Amino acid sequence: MREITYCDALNEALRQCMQEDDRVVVLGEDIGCYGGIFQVTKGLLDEFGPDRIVDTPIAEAGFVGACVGAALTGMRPVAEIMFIDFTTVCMDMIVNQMAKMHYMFGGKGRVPMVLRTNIGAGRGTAAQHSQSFHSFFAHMPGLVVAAPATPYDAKGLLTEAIKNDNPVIFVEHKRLYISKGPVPEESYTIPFGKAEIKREGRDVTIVATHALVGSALEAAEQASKEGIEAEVIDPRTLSPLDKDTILNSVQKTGRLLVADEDNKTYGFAAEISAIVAEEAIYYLKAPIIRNASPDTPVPFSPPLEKAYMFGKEALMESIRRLMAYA
Amino acid sequence: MREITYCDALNEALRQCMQEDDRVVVLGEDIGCYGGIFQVTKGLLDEFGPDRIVDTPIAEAGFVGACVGAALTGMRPVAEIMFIDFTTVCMDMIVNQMAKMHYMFGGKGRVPMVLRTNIGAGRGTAAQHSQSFHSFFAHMPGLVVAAPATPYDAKGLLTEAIKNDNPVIFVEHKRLYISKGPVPEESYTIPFGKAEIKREGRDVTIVATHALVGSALEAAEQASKEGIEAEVIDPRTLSPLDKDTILNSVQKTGRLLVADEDNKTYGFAAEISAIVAEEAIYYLKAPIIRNASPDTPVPFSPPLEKAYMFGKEALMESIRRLMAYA
Amino acid sequence: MDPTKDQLISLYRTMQTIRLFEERIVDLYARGEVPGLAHLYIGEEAVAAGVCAVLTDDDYITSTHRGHGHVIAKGTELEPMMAELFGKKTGCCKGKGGSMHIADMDRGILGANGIAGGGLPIAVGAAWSSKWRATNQVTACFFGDDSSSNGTFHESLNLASLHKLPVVFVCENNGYGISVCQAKCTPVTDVASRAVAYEMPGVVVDGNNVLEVYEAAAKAVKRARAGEGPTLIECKTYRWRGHHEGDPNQGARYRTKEEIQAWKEKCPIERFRKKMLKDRITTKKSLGKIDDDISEAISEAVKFAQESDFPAVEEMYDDIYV
Amino acid sequence: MDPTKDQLISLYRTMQTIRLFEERIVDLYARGEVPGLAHLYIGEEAVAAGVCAVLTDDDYITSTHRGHGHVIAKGTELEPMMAELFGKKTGCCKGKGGSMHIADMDRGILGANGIAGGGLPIAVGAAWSSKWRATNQVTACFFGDDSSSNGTFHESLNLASLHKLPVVFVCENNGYGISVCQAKCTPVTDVASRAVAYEMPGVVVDGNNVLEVYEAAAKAVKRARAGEGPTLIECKTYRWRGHHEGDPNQGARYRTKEEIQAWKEKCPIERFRKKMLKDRITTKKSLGKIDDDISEAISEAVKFAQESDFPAVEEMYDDIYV
Ligand SMILES: Cc1ncc(C[n+]2csc(CCOP(=O)(O)OP(=O)(O)O)c2C)c(N)n1
Ligand SMILES: Cc1ncc(C[n+]2csc(CCOP(=O)(O)OP(=O)(O)O)c2C)c(N)n1
Ligand SMILES: [Mg+2]
Ligand SMILES: [Mg+2]
Repeated sequence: MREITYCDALNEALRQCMQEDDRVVVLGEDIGCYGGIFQVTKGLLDEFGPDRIVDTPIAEAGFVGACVGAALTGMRPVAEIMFIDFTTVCMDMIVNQMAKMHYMFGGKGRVPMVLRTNIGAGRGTAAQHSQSFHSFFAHMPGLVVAAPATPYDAKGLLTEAIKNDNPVIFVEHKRLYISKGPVPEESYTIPFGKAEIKREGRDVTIVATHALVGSALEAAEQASKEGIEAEVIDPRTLSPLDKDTILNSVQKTGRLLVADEDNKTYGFAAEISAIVAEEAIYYLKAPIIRNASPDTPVPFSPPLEKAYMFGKEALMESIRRLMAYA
Repeated sequence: MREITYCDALNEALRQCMQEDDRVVVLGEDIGCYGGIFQVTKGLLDEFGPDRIVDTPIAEAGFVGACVGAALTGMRPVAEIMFIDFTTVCMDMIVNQMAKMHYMFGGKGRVPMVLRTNIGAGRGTAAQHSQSFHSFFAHMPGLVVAAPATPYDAKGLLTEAIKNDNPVIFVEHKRLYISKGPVPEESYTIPFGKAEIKREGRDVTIVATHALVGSALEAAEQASKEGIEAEVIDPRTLSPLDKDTILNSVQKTGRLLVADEDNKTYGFAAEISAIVAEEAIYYLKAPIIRNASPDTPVPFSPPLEKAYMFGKEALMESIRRLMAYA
Repeated sequence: MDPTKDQLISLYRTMQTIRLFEERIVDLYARGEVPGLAHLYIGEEAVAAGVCAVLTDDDYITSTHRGHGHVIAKGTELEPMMAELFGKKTGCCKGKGGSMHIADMDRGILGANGIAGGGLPIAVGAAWSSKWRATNQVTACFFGDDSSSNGTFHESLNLASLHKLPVVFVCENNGYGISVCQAKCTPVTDVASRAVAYEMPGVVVDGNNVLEVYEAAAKAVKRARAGEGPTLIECKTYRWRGHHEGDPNQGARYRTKEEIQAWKEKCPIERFRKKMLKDRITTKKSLGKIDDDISEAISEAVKFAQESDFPAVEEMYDDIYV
Repeated sequence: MDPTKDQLISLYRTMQTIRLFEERIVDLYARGEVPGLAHLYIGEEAVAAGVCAVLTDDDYITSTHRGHGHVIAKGTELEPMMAELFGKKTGCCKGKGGSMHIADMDRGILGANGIAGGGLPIAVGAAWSSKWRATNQVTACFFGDDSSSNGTFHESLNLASLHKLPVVFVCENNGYGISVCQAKCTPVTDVASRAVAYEMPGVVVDGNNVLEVYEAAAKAVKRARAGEGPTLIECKTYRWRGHHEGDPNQGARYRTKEEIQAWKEKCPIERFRKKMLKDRITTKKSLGKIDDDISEAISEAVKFAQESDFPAVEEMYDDIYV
């Protein structure tokens, strides 16, 4: 299969959905001739014109709220928020409107919209452009939260997000935009709430998200050389969350490592840990380890930012720690 | 000792701090002649005048941001956000400014401000006035998050919050405003990051917050009649979190129940569970149970809202479930 | 554009329905049958009635926490509406929304909103949607004077004007936030004066004169349908009761009795009634008949609501997702 | 209020320091010595220089993502500033903030800000603070044209005017958001025209004419210090380079070469230099000496930054809390 980047996979999903359905429009800052700050909307303005690819002013509450109103009335808008950090300026529209209308209205209105954004440190952009607080959205009943880790998943999940009748927070990852992988040319969807076992293994379960899926796979390869077989599970959507796949795996391996880039305390990893502590604790042979970002704002200075981030090495260390328990 | 309400205890803390320190000012909607929607600022306008008790328009980003700027430049402002639900309209000022400035500026600026707000369902005010998403703030590095459960703690924690040099999200609880308890007349502080063991017990640890501290104590009384001794721990601040007190208790009891009103999934309770699963799993005799709010927006209809809430009964059931493990 | 006789009577009926409905809520709230927060519209009826009279069934509105008037004026039946306020399964939102979240998709009512200023961006989106879908629909966006201090006002009016969207912004200026009077919220006297900052027309009307509201709204809707963009209409009015039922002494903590009394004398319904009689549009008797019919309909709605079931507890988990 | 000869020379020095500093950053960024996002101010120097020239050391400013010019004009030393851009321990923020978060409490610089529009409420608070503390301080609040589309603009100008706070809002209108031109952001031509919506004076000045900026700022600061409230000053200017270093072809994706060239011909420094020479305020030689001094100071700052240590990895955990 042809290989394309995560960025191009997203672009293709948008393009195909827009070709197929006039109701799909995209709103955001610099998504037109600029092609989006990360080039995800490149070329779409030329193909679909400024009525459907709408460059907006810096008025996130305004245009995300407009997406809510448009979605309620028959459109399928996609909003781009340049960095997840900026969802804070339109948080009411997300949390109190987009997420809750269907429920508050007794199931009578629908908000089929997608809010695309991205997480991740590593570009030297400091504390207000590098955050990863996706778990907050997953915590909000009413929102679907997608978290693609590969170009294949990026395209399939975004297509599903656009076609799905629920409001979706679509959380991309900055460092993944340039990663490459096989992606079918035709349109396809990946269902929400279905984790993927990216690698099977009997000794330790790694639940990983976003860029850490890749790190987990690398760590698993190395562990394999040491005779340890790690199973790598990518939830793909954080809400709905495919608990069963995780619980089944833990029942098999008896060891759990959660790897996610949100800050550790009160973050994504805590929930995975808590589910297992609640529903599968008797299968555990070891404590549950979380590899997550430190509880600090993201520092600017290159060596500090580097220390803030983690990957294969940290996961290997955790795997070894877990295997130290009989 | 004299008994006063949680509301009056907060009022007294504000009054005493304002008497003591000119730099303390309060900003919010309807905090003047109206005395605050929950009467926490009653009488303060008369005593301190409209320059220090400032009624604001509905411009939360504006006035919370103004508090950040004022705090940076030598004031000690207190903002009142009428319901935690409305922190979404000023989330950037909280998450990207208030929480991060001290860090981003390399420790050189300080933001000694308090943002008071409240959580809790039970007043028939539906999905946009009843939320409890305090864990999000606790998840944000840089913020202190206080969660008083009694009038005594309310006064002592608020006084500390105002005198402390860190930015504090002060999370009150709607149903507790009218609860009464002993409160000293003189000013006092309660340090951040020190949990209180509200009841000692050897069989099961209950980590409870806000109104659930009371429910946990009631449940503990009842359990005691059944020969079960529950230890009830109130963290009092969710960040910093007093892990040691919790871990020590679990090492003693071997059983953990977490009771908190945030939505269950990705909420407060998950973190407590994860800490124990990471650091004290070998002491556990049973799975870790979380009693938290269901993962739904808060419904309006009285019977649904009632079903949404939980208290002593639900905790008793969990205690019994935990005790079923040898 | 002058309203016909039927339209005049219909304006009266709408206002009176709102008034009598709200008066019944006062009673039901006091008895505990209507729980939660009920923000009543008494005194402001001319605004909703005048604006919604120039809208079609297909047009949209966004409403506020003080939304009963808008919903009635836009045509929702009283029974599901009342049932919603009771939290019953037969309510517009199956009891899940209550007063602050009444919505009726079939009549283009995109929801009351518990967030002050929350409706403005949503209205912009609905208007944008009709532009995208190339329909002729207009969206009327109601919001309060104090809500206009919120950032959403600025972002929404800017976007709507920039894209010439078919939306009519209707500021219901009743002089207060909850307890905070306008002078403590903003240095401007007329919210409508801010329209210039968005290059859109801004008009101030007597919000207690239903014909003035009607006329301004008709003009704005015409402009919107013609693709010429949004208008900001400010309706000066007053709420007679407290911010919500339960606000001590009907808000006398922050308003003088004289002020309240003075506004009661400008009752929009009474004024309109007198005018209609003077202009011989109708008779006292006919109006009496209308009033009786409305009262009866409301009583039926109350009965309907009372007799309806509450939702089953399990329904709490429905409708979180589609 | 006319600037003295020394003041004129000082204006030149400030502008030229900004220009040469930024030009050095172009090079350092290209070499990878300055990481992250560097939003350069080249072309807009007259705004920061003109405004900060009328501020005292005690006055405050809030800055933006494009903040180097403000910080230099407000008097931060070049060495810690450069070190901060390198992420070094000797930087103003110990390397933790970088370009988008430079702050200097000792000089009243309340931080650059990575959030567009994020500085406005903070400026309001600083101004409120000086009112509360009964000092004579004024706050100057810099923000871009596109940032004025954000709700914080509305909330902040409303609050500042309502409470007559000593703040000067300085809109740096360079015609673009990142790639989106003003006409796609707002229907108004002059951001300053929005001042009427807040009952404050609004003025448009040639932002490439440092004396015009200076004069408008002096007037606004005087007004603010007199307790008469805020002013909105819009400075029409242009950024010569891309939105940030790394923006392909200096933003030629969305701007024509002709447009860029036309603005370069209006270079604020060149114009001022010519005027000073014509008015015989100074000589070419003196200016050359100033330029040389600046270049040398910048070289020293670079050397300082290069030779400074990075923070130790453990310092990541410092400064989260006091
Ligand atoms: C964002 C937000 N802040 C505060 C509130 C609390 N609140 C509810 S109604 C109200 C006053 C609204 O005043 P106005 O917009 O004039 O409408 P009115 O009630 O007068 O009709 C306030 C402050 C809210 N609902 N939402
Ligand atoms: C809330 C928010 N939205 C979007 C951005 C991304 N962004 C950074 S700068 C910028 C354009 C700012 O334009 P303007 O205010 O005119 O300032 P300029 O860059 O032209 O100096 C944008 C959209 C941001 N930083 N913050
Ligand atoms: Mg009002
Ligand atoms: Mg600009």
